Amino acid sequence: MRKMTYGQGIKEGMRIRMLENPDVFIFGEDVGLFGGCFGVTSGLFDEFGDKRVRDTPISEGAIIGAAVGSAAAGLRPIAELMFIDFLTVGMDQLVNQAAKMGYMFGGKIKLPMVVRLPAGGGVRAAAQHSQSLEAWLTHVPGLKVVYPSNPQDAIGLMLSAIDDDNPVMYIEHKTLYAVPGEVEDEVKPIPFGKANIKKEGTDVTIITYGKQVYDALKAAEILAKDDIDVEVIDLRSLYPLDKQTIFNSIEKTHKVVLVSEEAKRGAYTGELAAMIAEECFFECDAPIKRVGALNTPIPFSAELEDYVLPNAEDIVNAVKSLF
Amino acid sequence: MRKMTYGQGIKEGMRIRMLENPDVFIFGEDVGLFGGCFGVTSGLFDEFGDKRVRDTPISEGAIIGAAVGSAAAGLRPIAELMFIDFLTVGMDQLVNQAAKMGYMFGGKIKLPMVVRLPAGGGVRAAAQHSQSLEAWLTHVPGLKVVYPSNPQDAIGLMLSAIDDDNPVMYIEHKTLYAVPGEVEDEVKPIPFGKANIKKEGTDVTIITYGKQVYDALKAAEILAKDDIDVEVIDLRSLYPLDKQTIFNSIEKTHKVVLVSEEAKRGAYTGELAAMIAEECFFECDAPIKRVGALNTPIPFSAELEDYVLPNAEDIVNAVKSLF
Amino acid sequence: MKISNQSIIEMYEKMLKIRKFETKAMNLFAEGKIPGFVHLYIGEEAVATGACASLRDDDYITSTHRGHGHIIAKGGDLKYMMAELFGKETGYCKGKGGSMHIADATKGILGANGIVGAGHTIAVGAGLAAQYKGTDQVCVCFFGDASTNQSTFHEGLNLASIWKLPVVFVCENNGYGISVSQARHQAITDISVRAVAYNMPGITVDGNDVFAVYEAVNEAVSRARKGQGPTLVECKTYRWRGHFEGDPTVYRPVEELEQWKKKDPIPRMEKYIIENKVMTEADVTKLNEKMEKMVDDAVDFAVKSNNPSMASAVEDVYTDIIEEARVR
Amino acid sequence: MKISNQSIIEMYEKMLKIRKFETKAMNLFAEGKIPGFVHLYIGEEAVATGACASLRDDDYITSTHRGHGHIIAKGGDLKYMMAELFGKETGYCKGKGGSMHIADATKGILGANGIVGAGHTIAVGAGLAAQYKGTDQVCVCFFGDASTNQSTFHEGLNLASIWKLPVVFVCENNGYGISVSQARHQAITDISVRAVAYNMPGITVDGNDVFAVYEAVNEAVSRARKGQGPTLVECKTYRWRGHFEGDPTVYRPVEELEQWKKKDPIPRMEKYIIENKVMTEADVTKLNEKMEKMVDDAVDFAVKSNNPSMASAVEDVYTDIIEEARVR
Ligand SMILES: Cc1ncc(C[n+]2csc(CCOP(=O)(O)OP(=O)(O)O)c2C)c(N)n1
Ligand SMILES: Cc1ncc(C[n+]2csc(CCOP(=O)(O)OP(=O)(O)O)c2C)c(N)n1
Ligand SMILES: [Mg+2]
Ligand SMILES: [Mg+2]
Repeated sequence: MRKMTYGQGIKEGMRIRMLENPDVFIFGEDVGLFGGCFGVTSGLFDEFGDKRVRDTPISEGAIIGAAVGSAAAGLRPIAELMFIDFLTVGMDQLVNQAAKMGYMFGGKIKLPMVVRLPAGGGVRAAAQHSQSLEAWLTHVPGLKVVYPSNPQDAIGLMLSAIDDDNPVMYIEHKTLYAVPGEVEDEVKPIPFGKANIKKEGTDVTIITYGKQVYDALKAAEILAKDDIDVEVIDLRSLYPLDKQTIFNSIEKTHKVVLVSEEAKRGAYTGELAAMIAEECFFECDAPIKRVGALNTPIPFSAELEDYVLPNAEDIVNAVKSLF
Repeated sequence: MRKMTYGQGIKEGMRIRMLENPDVFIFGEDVGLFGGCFGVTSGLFDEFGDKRVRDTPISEGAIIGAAVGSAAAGLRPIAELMFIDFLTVGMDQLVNQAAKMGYMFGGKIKLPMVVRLPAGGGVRAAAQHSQSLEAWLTHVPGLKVVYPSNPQDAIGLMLSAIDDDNPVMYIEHKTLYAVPGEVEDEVKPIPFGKANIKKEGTDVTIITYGKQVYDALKAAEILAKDDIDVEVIDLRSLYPLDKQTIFNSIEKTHKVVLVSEEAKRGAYTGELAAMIAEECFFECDAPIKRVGALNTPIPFSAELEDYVLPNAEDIVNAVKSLF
Repeated sequence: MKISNQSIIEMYEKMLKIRKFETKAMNLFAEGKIPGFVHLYIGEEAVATGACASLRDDDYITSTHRGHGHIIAKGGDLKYMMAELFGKETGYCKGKGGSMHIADATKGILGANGIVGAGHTIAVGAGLAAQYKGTDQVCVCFFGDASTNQSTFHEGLNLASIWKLPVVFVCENNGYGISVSQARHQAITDISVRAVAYNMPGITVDGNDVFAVYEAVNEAVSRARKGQGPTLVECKTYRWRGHFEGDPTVYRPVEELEQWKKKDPIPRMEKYIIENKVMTEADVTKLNEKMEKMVDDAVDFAVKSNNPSMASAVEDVYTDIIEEARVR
Repeated sequence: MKISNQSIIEMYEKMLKIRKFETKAMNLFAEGKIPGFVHLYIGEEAVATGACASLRDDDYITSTHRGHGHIIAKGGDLKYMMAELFGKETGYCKGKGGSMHIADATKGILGANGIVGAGHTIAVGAGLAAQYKGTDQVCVCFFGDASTNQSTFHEGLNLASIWKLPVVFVCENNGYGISVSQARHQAITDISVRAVAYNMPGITVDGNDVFAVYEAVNEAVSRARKGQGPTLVECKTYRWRGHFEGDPTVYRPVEELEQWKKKDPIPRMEKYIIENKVMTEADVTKLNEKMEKMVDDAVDFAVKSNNPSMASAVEDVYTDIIEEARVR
């Protein structure tokens, strides 16, 4: 076992495949010498040089478009967007090109590309640098979407993302970069569509991912004092989705709370709730609860941001409302 | 009462306000002499001239950006995107600017702007010209989203959209343009957030909007033969949402089917289902069903497209599965 | 510049092939046999033909909504193209793409594209791959005049220029983006001046002169292969048909079309060929017939092909996941 | 060009005000009193100052992530600015915007902006409104060198040029986009050459010479007011600080900064002022003190102001809907 941070885990995943496969390369804004806005690629420029760790102009459309073109022509690009919020600038290349080319072309072109997307709030970066946008991405047929919560998963999901022959959206929560965790000595790819039961429990199921895994575990601790035994599921992969783990848990607990940092209206947790309400309805004996951010842009003020974003207390309240 | 088509209704709404208010103007690609790709603005160029009905270059980013800037500076622009699919190209201006400026600036700038968005499939236009993207838009705090299904609503919602001081996304289904309907002689704005009960019923509630209203009504007819009495709700306004009408109906029927043309995964119907499963759970005595398109891009072949898109038969099947 | 007779004949054959294919597509659309949007290349044949004449099978192109000509010029097979227009399972895209999305990976055709301007950055990616791998492949990016106002033109050309990528940007300036004339969509006359913004060579040629196009692109391709970076080549031409089939073209004067019809690139080349004894009139007639036959065979192939199976609707969204089907 | 002494003094005062405000913000950030991202304008004061000197209160500007200088130059109030940096309810945006989103509708300030390049098309919209209403207002659009590779630069300038909108595009070429030098983000040296692509006048000036900036923008503004359309003005300058506070600037040589510090626009103007007897040294000292006091007062105001109420979190998303609050 080794200790490393989440950010280091992401880097480790990329580095392993870059060492093995010369077709894997990284590009994005300030990913080179600067090491990326959050330092995730730091050191890789020195190790791999400017051919394989490339700074781009501020042209998100061209970044994703070039990822599409180079993947179609046989490379395995890893594109970094500095913030997921800038997806809006390269959305066409992602949604109308990357996601649809395989299908539109009858399966005759494949696009092995990874897009790294630092997401989430909590760093006082205000409305245009703090969004959670996984709901948009999971709604797009043709994209896979993963969201690691810890260093071990960061590595394993990155390996699978690079190995995948489809466009993979790799979302990272920016408050987690410095969070440490244990990593097995021998790392292996984590297959997509396998959730991780972080804590077993019998009374209620909390389904979440990314940063909110920590909030959920904290909530579980608090709730344990009230003798509520919580099961916490870290989805890790939003699409493909591990429905079986979800259903198994709900068949046991009969209560479910869905947690994400997204603006609640239209959140990916809505898709999860809908899926459960359609496919697992009779196993639920209480309303399907959702915890999310308020339906506002993310405000700058620390007090306001903390109020708008969900936290452990909100999860505790949601769970308690079911008993 | 008069008869007109859906497309004419949209035009009528714009025309009424253009006659009254010189600050209202239309711009977009080929909206002038050409009359718009679907003919919706035809005649307005002759009537109002090239100052108020403006052709733009193919620059969706600049179109939405200029709508933002001109609205902030006191005009009331109506921007037409030729297809909703091209939102991807102007997504930043919409999501990071239009939707957030009011909030980011502490409410001190208002943005009275309408974006017209022809959506949906059925015209063999394939993957990049057939999407339904309301789920993205309803997920963005700061946007209002409406979706008329008939000429009367097209007018009334357009009047309200132009009158609104916030960015309003006005989605139009392209297979409805030529569909006729009755319109009252005296038209008035239809307030946002008021759903329309198209057919009362006691056994099951179908909630939908846009083109699927017609499918739902057809399904209701078929189901009537099996003695299933369907209530059909046309939401008209996706945000703000008329929760009360939804709850009232479910309290009566205790069964609900949600229908839209979106790729089902991540659809706006998921938000509706989640909201019901959270706020109205104990009124439901059956799984909350959703009908949508398959989770694929829209294929070109007529047979495949018809298979991928939802129809009345799918609604019938979904309803029957609840009994 | 000396062009071999064989090259000339090949180019002439391609131009004919495009013209005949497009004319057939026009008629089939009018008869209601092809659904959806169809954007025809009639009148612009010299551009795709001249531009692709310097390319190898392993070179790339990106195309547009008006893609048939590019695909034929790059070696696309009429049968699979026609079957795709009909939405048949034998089509290039198994019927899932249609006219606007034909691709052929084996010929480096990275797809027609329904999004105006999408090719610009995809081409940059393909050029990057060639440079990265150290091959001497190039990518020709086709696009219309009106697309040069789209975001991607700017970002794509900028990136190609700073990385010196082997991309040739071929602008088909047919004077219009749908109904909007060039004068109304940009304040310049020669789009090649935009190359200045990227410190890239830019040149304008007569797009109805296949040799002029060939020469300009050929030079750009050689420079690209040698690692000397991208070029912008503007080819002035005209589309004879409406923007899409069904467009009544109220926005342009009839005389304008008439003027341009006089500059039809095909008789112009025919004249050259006969005057310079590259082919006899009889050869020309025979080649015309051959191309017509080829198009007829393609239609035949398309008509006889099956519709795609419903099962195929949920395939190819991913390489490894088959999406849930529908019970109907 | 003759500039009145009063104008000169006003410009000098603005430059000082910006420098003092930014220096204070720098210190406050270092002390942990200001959260989030802070991008400082130190070293570039002459650009915003010279560019805004020809503007009226009812003219518009669009700004960037590095916006403090623009806002001060356009007449923003230090108190509300500082309160916003602190996230207080008295701030320009009630604490919801922060450094990157300061706006003041009453002064035509359409907002700092966290999205690189977003201002380009918003400015076009403001210019359109002025032209549409037949006023002679103009909009000055500020942006950095690296933003000129963003999609919006291209689309914005193209639209402004074909519609002859009263927009002045002021590029602050400080040589870098974060860590990427201009030579690595574009293949040109003078960004003003990009004006050619839009058939728009383009000019490059010394951005550390407030008079040069003033003259160039003044001329552009007059032309815009007269309906003669947009201009691209490039101002070469340098940012002294890192991209944001906390950036160790490993990507640039220390000597480069030292060289540029010698070209500090403020002493340079001071020299002119004293040599030309526009002000005495004593006046200059007094003005410096006055500006410092103003900044201190602003900090005082900010510190004493209240945090926003939780209720305000769900306000202003819409003009007419208050979103659901949270029970916590
Ligand atoms: C992003 C986007 N905007 C608008 C359209 C609609 N559209 C399709 S083709 C076209 C005109 C293209 O003009 P040009 O680039 O000159 O090519 P041409 O059709 O003349 O060959 C437009 C506006 C589109 N497909 N994609
Ligand atoms: C669309 C977008 N991409 C990337 C960023 C991250 N970012 C913020 S400022 C900046 C550099 C901007 O450089 P320039 O335009 O030259 O302005 P300067 O910072 O030098 O004043 C970058 C890359 C962003 N905010 N928005
Ligand atoms: Mg054209
Ligand atoms: Mg800069």
